[in-house]
Amino acid sequence: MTEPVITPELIQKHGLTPDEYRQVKEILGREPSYTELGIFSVMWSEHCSYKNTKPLLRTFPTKSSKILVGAGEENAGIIDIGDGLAIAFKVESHNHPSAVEPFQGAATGVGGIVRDIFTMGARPICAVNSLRFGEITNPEVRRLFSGVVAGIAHYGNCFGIPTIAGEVYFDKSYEGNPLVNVFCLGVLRHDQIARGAAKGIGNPVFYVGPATGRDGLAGAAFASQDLTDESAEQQRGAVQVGDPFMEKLVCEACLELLATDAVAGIQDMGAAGLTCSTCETAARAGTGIEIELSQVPQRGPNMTPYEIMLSESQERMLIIVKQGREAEVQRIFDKWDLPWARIGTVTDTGRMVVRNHGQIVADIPAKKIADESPVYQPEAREPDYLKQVRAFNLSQVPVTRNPLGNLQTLLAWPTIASKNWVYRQYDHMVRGNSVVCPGSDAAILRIKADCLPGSANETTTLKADKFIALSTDGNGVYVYLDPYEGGKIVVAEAARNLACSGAVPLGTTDNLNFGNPHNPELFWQLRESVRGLAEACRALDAPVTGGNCSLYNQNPSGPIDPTPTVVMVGQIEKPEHITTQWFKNEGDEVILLGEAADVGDPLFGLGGSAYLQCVLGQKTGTPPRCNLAVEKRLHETVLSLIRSGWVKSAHDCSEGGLAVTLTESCFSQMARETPRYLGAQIDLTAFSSIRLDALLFGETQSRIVISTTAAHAEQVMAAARGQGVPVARIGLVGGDSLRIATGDGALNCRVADLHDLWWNAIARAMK
Amino acid sequence: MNFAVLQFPGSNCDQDCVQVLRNVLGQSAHLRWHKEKSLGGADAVIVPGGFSYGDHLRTGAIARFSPVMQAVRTFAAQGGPVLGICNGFQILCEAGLLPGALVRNRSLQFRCEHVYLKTLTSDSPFTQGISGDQLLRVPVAHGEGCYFADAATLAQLNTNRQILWRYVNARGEADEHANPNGSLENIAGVCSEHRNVAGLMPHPERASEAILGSTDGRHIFESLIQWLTSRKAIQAA
Amino acid sequence: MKAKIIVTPKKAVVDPQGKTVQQALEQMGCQGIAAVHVGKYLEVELVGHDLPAARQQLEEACHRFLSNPVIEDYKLEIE
Amino acid sequence: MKAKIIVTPKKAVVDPQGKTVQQALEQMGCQGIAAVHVGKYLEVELVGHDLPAARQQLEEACHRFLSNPVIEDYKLEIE
Ligand SMILES: Nc1ncnc2c1ncn2[C@@H]1O[C@H](COP(=O)(O)OP(=O)(O)O)[C@@H](O)[C@H]1O
Ligand SMILES: [Mg+2]
Repeated sequence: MTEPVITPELIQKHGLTPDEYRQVKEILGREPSYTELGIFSVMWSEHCSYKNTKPLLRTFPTKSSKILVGAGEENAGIIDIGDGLAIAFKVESHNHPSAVEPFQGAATGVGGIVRDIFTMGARPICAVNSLRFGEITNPEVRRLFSGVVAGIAHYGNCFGIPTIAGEVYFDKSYEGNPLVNVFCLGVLRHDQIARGAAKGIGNPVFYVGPATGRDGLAGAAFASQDLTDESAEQQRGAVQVGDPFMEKLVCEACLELLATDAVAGIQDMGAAGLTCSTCETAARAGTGIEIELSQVPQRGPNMTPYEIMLSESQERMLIIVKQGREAEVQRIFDKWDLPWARIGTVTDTGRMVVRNHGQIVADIPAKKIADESPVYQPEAREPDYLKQVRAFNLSQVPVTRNPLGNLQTLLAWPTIASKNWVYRQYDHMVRGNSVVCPGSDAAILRIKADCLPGSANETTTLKADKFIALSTDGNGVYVYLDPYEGGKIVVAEAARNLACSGAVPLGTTDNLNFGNPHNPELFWQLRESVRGLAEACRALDAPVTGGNCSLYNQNPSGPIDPTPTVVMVGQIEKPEHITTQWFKNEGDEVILLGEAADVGDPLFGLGGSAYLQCVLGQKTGTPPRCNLAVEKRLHETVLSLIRSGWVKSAHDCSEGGLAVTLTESCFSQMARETPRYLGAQIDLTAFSSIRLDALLFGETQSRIVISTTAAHAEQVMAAARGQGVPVARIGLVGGDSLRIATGDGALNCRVADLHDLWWNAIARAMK
Repeated sequence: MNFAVLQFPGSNCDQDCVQVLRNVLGQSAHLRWHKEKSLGGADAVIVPGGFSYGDHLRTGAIARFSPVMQAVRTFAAQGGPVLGICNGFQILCEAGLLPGALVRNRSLQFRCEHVYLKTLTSDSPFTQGISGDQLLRVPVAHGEGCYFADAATLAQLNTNRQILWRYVNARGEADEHANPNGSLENIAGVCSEHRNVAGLMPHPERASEAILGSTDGRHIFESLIQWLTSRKAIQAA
Repeated sequence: MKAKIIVTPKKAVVDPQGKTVQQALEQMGCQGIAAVHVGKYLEVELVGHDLPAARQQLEEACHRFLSNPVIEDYKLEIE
Repeated sequence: MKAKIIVTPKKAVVDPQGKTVQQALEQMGCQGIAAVHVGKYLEVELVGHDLPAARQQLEEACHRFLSNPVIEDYKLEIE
């Protein structure tokens, strides 16, 4: 078998610059073999090496007393949740594969992140997804949208993990380049944390899972290129097919094996497959690793070393077993009828040595390739378009004459409309811990004894059940219009959703979805938004425990809106504090915490708003500001009110402003086709100095609408004032319609009609 | 009572059932691996939900050949109560322990949501003491829950009162809107001719704790426990 | 040897997938479509040459396992 | 006229379903099975007699949505 000669073209095709190639030769002290070239190419792709983003990622706050495994250390971060328990969580993107094959692309995205979690020794107990698509009116977008949702559903449902929260935005900038960010969270005891390190010289290295095929060749490199029409066609070979059934077996078998203490190290084969898992485990342990490719189970005939090393076949794990304990691995994997093979040994050479039928095909210092990739500080320049954005003012916008019509339009706007068309396809209740299902500000999950790794036949008990809350957010339009402020809002909104549900943040995982970093304007967006994200995470005590970068998100017509998404996880102290967004009882008082509008903002919160976009067709204007000190005070206040037992419902103001928040609070889902409607009589006449459109639809930050019994209303007012939070009684819950009185007249509509617009909008668009 | 909860490769509601039986209802419950040839002296068998064998080929088609299913067959033939939930229902139909089959949802999509169930007869170990007026609010979560049986079987099911539950709306009417999957006659669950084997698509184990929003599913388990208790009493006497 | 098995839904069983495909074809502009049925196709690659034995095995497998007689019909061909 | 379309997973792509069915067949005692592939079967009943037109339409449909060219191959026969 002859290998291709390494030419400058071949090097370029592998995405390595001439400079990087020089480094490769320096590290090796010779020319690389073809297999080695492939190995360097995937390991030094942006996806694996973060070579353009590393310096930025270092600016995130990553420490807290509760963080047990921090960002970048392992496959996922781990946070203490008390009583010896911990959670592991992370988000991952699968944007490019989903653009090419939406169903499998999204499905394997879920598979990958679930593996990242059980690799840590944790039992995966919930999933979250954050999605972006072009306009839903475009049939191609609908194909991608339904394919992605079906793919996530297929994988998560079959694996048996509740997909409990998510978000979906529709915007032209994502046409042809959808974003598919998936998140998984697992739970474990502190003493169950597993490490992805090849420890123990002489320990055998096992391969577990289905055979390696040619699927997904060099997916990591594919994720680190611009998506062009051609690449879609060419790269189709890069799409893998997922098998959630296999994943379920691999997960159960690995957790069972980890309980035996026979494992020295474990790592999933994700991006860059066998390559990444071998050199990273060796690098982490400061050891070497030697593998024999002929021992690797292979699906296709005549696979080359290059193909075996770079394949991204799914559902495979690398396990470093303690010498003498091999029989346990065999017993457990045979029990689950899973293929396994012993493929190598841990060495003391510090090198990753790959042999094929005895012959060396790669021999690379593991640490050098895993940890010492090139690092760049790309050039950054403020984009020109921002001048226009900043010049936008409201003199061009006539005050609305039809606020009810506007509200109805907003409710049916796919980005705001209910996402039940999506989440009803996800099993969001499997495992029996979904306390608050999709539909409220944050999802809430119970952690009880049987969530832990280990069989249900063992009887473990916990001191007390734990409750965690999850929210994912990422308004890309704000970030486009003001990366720094937008970045702050991404985090603030996630934290606000947690606060509304009664939770205190534990940590954040972020996914940076941006365009080509070599374009200075796009890199500026990235840099500025990271500044905002980092500042907000710091201010709101939600340190970053890990994340993922997906750059090169552009399609032939241009880059996507810069879209950092975050998933924030919080903890709820007591089950009594669990709060949902919908009104509970007739006669309760409705109270607004926060300013009715930011009068310091010349656009009163309308810049970048859903109202401007969907009613006026304009995606412009400086977005609302977020004062993090104010935001933090608001969260603390709402939490203390919740703990006092005074809060019946809490819902934050986000896209669509106060009017949409109030409307959504009138709906709660009981069962199929039978929602519960609870209207409200709202009086905003006290705010008649504010422009009507800004009052109803402005997206001024740091606002929450709560409801409370009439008996507690005065206490709530006093407590909020005492904390320095602006507060106003704005109405009463009751009746079957929502009536909002303003200085410019009242709008009034049956809740059932508003609900129908909001609930069925996406289903109608998908017909 | 002692419950055996079967565990096939790909089962994923097995632990949920064990947890509810043990911790909510105070019973003894154990997972039973599909390769086992006996049921370990269980008083009742739960065939739980999930995606046994990945739902490959057809839902439930492969699981029914598992060794443990032979034991279930014998157990059922001797009158032992067997309850199949979701994928468990599909497996029991495939195994011929229950009539009919479950096919792809009419919407061609997976559906996870709460539904209302009407109990049609209290004449079964699973519905004792559940009155027809008491609607049960229980979640469904499946892609292939559309119940089908040929006309003759359907007539027989009706005559023998083997239809245990139908999907209904909040007013108790079995209309088309209340049907999440297109099942014939809104059928959500049926029992065998001898009434000791039953299956349903909804998940009672997910509606057995107040914190999860409904405790209606508990009635089904409680009915079964009561039935077992009185049978034991009779046998002892 | 290779066995080809086609499993189709019985006529009495609603076939929403068939209906959906039919509609999609019509929307694409395909004309004159009376009906669409969607079933399964299985290909079994066999070693050995004992055709009658293979046929007997597979007939049984089709009947017991590869199709569900309540809802499906099958057709087996070996070549 | 009747069109028969067989859609099968590409050989290079994993076919988890085929693998599972193969194992199940083997466990049931079927012998000599080298591989199993599971695909889809579509039958389109057509009115009219314009075979070339029908073929062209269906070829396009096969390519555009009846099969997923990224991971599947198809075979179309009209009789
Ligand atoms: N793709 C999805 N998967 C699961 N749940 C979703 C998805 N999209 C939206 N949801 C749920 O719908 C609700 C509303 O979402 P969203 O409008 O994004 O909320 P918010 O504005 O409060 O962040 C949330 O409970 C969210 O978890
Ligand atoms: Mg919210």
